[in-house]
Amino acid sequence: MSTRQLFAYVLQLADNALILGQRNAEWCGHGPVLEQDIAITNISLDLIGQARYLYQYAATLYNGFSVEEQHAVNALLPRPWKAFNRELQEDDLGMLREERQFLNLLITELPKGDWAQTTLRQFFFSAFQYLQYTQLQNSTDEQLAAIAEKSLKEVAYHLRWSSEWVIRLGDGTEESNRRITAALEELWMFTGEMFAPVAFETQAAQEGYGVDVASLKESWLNRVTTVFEEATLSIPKSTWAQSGGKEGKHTEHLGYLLTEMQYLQRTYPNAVW
Amino acid sequence: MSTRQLFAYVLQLADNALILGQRNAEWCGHGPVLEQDIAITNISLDLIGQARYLYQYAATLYNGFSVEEQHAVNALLPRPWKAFNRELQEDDLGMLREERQFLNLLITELPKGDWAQTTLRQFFFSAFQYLQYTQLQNSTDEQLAAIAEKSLKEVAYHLRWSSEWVIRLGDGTEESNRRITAALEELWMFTGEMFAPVAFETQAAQEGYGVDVASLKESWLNRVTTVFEEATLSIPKSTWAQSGGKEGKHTEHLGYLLTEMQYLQRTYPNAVW
Amino acid sequence: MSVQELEKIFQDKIDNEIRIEPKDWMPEKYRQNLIRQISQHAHSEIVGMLPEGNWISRAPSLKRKLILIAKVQDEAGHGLYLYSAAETLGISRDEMTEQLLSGKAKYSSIFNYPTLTWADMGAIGWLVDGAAIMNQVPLCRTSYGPYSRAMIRVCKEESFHQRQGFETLLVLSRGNEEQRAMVQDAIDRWWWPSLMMFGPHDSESQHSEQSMKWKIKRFSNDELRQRFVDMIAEQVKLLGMTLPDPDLKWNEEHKHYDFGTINWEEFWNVVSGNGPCNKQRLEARNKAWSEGAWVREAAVAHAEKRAARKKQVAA
Amino acid sequence: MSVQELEKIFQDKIDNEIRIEPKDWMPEKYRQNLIRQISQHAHSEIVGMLPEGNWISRAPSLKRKLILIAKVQDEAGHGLYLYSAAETLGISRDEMTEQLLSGKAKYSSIFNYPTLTWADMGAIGWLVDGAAIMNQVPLCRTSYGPYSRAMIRVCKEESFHQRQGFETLLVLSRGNEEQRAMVQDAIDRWWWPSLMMFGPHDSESQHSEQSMKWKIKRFSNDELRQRFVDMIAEQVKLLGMTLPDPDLKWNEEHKHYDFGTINWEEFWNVVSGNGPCNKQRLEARNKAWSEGAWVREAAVAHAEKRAARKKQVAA
Repeated sequence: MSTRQLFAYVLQLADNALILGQRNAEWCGHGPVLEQDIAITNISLDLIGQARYLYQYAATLYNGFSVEEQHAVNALLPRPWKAFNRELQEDDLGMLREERQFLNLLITELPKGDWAQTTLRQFFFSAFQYLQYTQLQNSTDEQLAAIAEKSLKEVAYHLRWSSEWVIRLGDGTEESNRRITAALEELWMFTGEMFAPVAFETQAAQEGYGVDVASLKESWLNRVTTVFEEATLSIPKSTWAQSGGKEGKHTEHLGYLLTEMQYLQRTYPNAVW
Repeated sequence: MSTRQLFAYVLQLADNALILGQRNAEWCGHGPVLEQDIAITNISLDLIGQARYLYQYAATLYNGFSVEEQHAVNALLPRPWKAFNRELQEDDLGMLREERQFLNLLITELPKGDWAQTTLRQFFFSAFQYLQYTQLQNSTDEQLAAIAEKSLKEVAYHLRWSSEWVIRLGDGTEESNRRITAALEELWMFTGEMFAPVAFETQAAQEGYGVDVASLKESWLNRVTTVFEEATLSIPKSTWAQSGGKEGKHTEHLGYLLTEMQYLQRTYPNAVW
Repeated sequence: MSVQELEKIFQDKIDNEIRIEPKDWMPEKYRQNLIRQISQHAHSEIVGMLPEGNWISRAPSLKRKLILIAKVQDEAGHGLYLYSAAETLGISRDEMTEQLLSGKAKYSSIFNYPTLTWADMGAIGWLVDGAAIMNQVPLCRTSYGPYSRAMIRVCKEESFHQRQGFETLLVLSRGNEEQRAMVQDAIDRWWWPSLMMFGPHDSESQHSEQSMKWKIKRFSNDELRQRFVDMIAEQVKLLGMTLPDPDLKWNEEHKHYDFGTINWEEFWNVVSGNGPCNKQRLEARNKAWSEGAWVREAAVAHAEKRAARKKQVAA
Repeated sequence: MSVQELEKIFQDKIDNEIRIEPKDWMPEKYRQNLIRQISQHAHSEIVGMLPEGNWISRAPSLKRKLILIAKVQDEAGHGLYLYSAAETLGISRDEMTEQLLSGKAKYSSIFNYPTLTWADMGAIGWLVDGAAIMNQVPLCRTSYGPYSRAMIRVCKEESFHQRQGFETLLVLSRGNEEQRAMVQDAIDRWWWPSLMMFGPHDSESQHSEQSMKWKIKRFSNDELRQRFVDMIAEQVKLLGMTLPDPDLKWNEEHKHYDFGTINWEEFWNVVSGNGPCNKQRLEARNKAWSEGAWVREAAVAHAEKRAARKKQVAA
C-alpha cells in the first residue's frame, strides 16, 4: 500500500471537515434565530471533531512511517514543525500547513454567505459526505472505517437538517426562493469537484481503503433531485466544474480563513495551549 | 532625556500612520468612483510612507541605545526579533509587534465603514495630525522635526480633501447627510483620546521633543466647527471619550487587522522580501 | 377572594419555600420584576456570546476551538431556557428581543468590554462566569418555579465553564513568558469589571429589598461580592498571578479579604452606554436579527404551506 | 464629399502614419472597433486591480506594501486615461461602466485567475504585465491619436511594473526554500494563462485583418506570443526557475523557442465566464459601484447647491 497516498487521503478528509467547520462557526452568535444558531454550531462542532480524529490518525500514521515514507510526504508537512524536534501532532496538521498544502474541496472554503448559501452548501456537502462515509465504513483501513462509522450518525443529521432548510427556503417566500436560487447559481459549479478523483483518491479506491468518488455521483444527483423537487428548485444545466482544491489550488478565500485560524500557532510556535 | 519615552513617542506616531494607512488601503480597487479610489489610496501611501520614516527612526534610536536603555524598552520590542540576532529594522516594529504593544489611537483602527465613516475619520485625524505636526516641526529632536516638516504638505492635502468630503456629504443629499450623521455618532467618542496625553506624551511635551496634545484641542474644535457649519452638521454634546489605544488597550478590531497585516512576517520569520 | 387574601396566600407560599408556578396568582409587581430580571439574564447570555465568539476563528488549537464553540453554544442554550421561563409570565420572546435590540432592556455590562487576547477566554470563564455563578446559585432556590428550574440547569453548566476557564489560565500560566504575561494582563483588565457585576453597593441598589422579601434574591450585592473576592483571592495564587488591587489583603478580624474602591464612575458610564463595546454589541445583535428576518419569514411561510397541504389531503 | 472619398482620405492618413483625431471623419466600424478595444482595455485595468489588491493587506513588508499599493493605483490611473480616450469617440464613462458591470463588455481573462501567494504579485508583474506590454507597445503607434497618446503613458509605467515584478521574484528566488518554491509555483500557474493573453491563433482571430489595415493592430497574436516566449524563456533562467512546458526548447533553425500546445478549452471556458474568479471579480466591481452610488449622488447634489448659491450671490 502506498502510504504517501493514504496520508494525503486522510488529510483531504480532515481538511474538508475542518474548513467547513470553521466556516459554519462564523454563525455562532449571529444566527437568524436562536435554535438555528445552535443547530449550525452543532454541525460545526461535529465537523471539527471529525477533523480532529482524522488529523490524529494522520499524525499517528506519519509517526509510524519509515524514513523513506516520511520523506515521501515531505511536501505535505507543516514547515515550522520541522524545527520542533518532536512527533507530529494534530494541531501541526490543522494549524500550521500552508494554503497550498490544504486539500479541501473548494466548496468548503467559500464564504458563509447568507443563510441560503450556508444551508445549500451544507446540503451539497453532507449529501456527498453521507455517501462517501457510508462506503468508507468498508475501508480496508480499520481506522478510517471506524472514523466513518462514528461520524455517520452526525452526517445523517446534517443531511436531514440541511435538506429541510433547502426545502423551506425553496418553497418558502418569494425572497427565500430568490436567495436560494442565487446560492444555487453560485455553488453549482463547485459541486463537480467532489466526484472528480485526483491521483491519491484513485489510488485509494483501487487499494480498497478509499472511496471511488466518481461512482457516488448518481446517488448524489438522485438525492439532490428529490430534495429540489420538494423545494421547487431545478438542477442547473451547466456542467462546468471548478477544481483544484484537492491539489492545493484554492480560491482567494482560503488564504484569509487560514490567516485568522492559524494566527496564534504562527505567532507562538510550539506553545502549549 | 528619557530615551524610553522618546522611543514610545515615536512608535505612537508611527502606529497611527500605519494603522490608518492600512485601513484606507482597503478602499484600493473598491472606491465609489475612480478618481476617489486614487485619492484615498494616495492618502494611504502618504501615511504608510510616514510610518516608514518613523519606524526607521525608532529602529535607529534603539540600535544606538545603551544596554540599560535597550532593556528599558523591552516591553515594546517584537518578541520574534529577539531571536534574529541582528539590528532592529522598520519591519520588525511595524510587522511583528503584538496587539498590546501597538500604541495607535483607537480611531485609526476602526473599520473603514462606508465612505462617510472613512472621510469623517480622516478629517478628524488629519485635523489633529496637522496641528500636531505643525508643532512637531519645532521639536528639539531634529529627526522628528524633519519628519514632521516633510509630512506636513501631505497632511495639509489630507485635511483639505477630507474637509471637502465632509462638507459634500453633510450638505449633499438626504441620504449622505443621514450617513455622515451616523458616522459622527459612531466616531465622536473616539476623538477625545487625541487630546488626552498619556505618560510618554506628557514627558515628551515637557522635554520639548513632543507636542502638548491637550493644548491642540481648542484649535481642533475651531477647525471642526468651521467645516461642520458648512456641512450643516452639529458637534455632539456628549463629552465621553474612549481611551486606551496609546496604552495598548485596543478595540476588538485591531486584532484582525494585525493578523492579516502580519501574516507573512509571522509565517516566515526573518525572511527577506 | 380579595387581593389582600391572594397576596397573603402568595407570601405564605414564599415564606414556606413553596415555588410559585405560572398558573398561580401573583402580584403584578412580582411578575414585572421577574420578567425584567429573567429577560435581562437571558439577554446577557445572548450578548455574552459575542465577546467569546470573537476568538472562535482564532482559537489556538482544535481542542480549544471545540471547547470554546461548545461554551458559546451553551450560552445560547441558557438564553433559550431563560426566555422560555420568562414566557411563562406572559411575555413573548420576540417582545423581549425587541426590548434588547432597541436598547430598552439591559444586559450585563461586563460584555461591553473587548476581548483582546486568548487569555481573555480563560479570564471570562474564571472571573466573569465565576461572578455570575456567585449571583446565580442562590437563584436555584428562587421563589418562581420555572426560573429556579432553569437556573439549576444553567448553574450546572456555568460551574463547568468556570472550571474550564481556570484550567485555560492554568495551562497558560505554565506556558512561555508571553503566555504568562497574557494571563496577568487579562486578570488586570477583567478583575474590576467582574467586581462590578454584583451591582451597586447595597445602599444604592434599587430593587433589593422587595426582591429579598419575594425571595427572588437571597443575598445582597455586597455579600455576594465579598464571597467572590474571598474565593478569587485564593485561587489566583494557584496561577502564580496577582489581582490588580494594592489594597487587597486578608483581614484576620473579619475573616474576609479587604479590597479597594470600585470605580463607580466607570460602572455607570458603561451601564449608560459608554462602554468600549456597547454600540458594537447591540449592532451585532441587531444585524443578526434583521438579516435573519427573511429566514424566519420563510420558515413560517413554508410551515403554513405544509399545513394547508396536509389539510387539503385530509379533507 | 462622398463616403468613398472620405474613406480614401481616412485610409491615406493611416497609410501615411498620420494620427486620426476625434474631430476627423472616420468610418463607423473603425469607431466601434476602437470603442470596443479601448474600453475593454480600460476595464482590464480596473478589474486588474482586484487580483493584486487581494495582497495589499498582507504584503510582507512596509516597502513592498507601498510598491504594491502604488502599482494598483497606477492601474486605476491607466483606466482613467483609457476611459478618457474612449470618451473622445462619443461614449460616456458611465455607459462603458454599465457594459462592464452587466457582463456585456469583456476584460482580460487573465484576471479571472486567483492570486494565491505573495509570489503571484511578482509573477503578475513579470508575466502578465510583460505580456500586456508586448501587446501594447505597438499600440503607442496606433492610428487613433488619443489612444496612442494614452498608450505611451501606460507603456512607460507598465514596463516599470514589469521590472518591479521581476525584481520581486528575484528577491524571492534568492530567499529561503519556501520562497523559492513559491516562485516556481507562481510561474507554473501564471505561465499558460499569460500565453493565452495574446488571444486565439491568428487563424481563429475575429478582428485581426481589418484592425491591421486600420493600424489599430500592427502585429498578429501569434507573432507577439512568440516574441514573449522568446523573452521569458531567457529571463526565467536568471531566476533559476523553469517554465512548466516540457516542449519548450530553442529551435536553432527558426531562431525561436518552440513551445507546447495551449489548452484552448480552458481559454474559451474562462472567456465565457467559467474561470475561477469571473463571478467574484464582477461582483466586486458591482459592489463598489452600487455601494458608491449614494456618494456620487451626494457629490452631484452638493455641486448643484454650490452652483445655485454662487448664481444667487452673483445675481
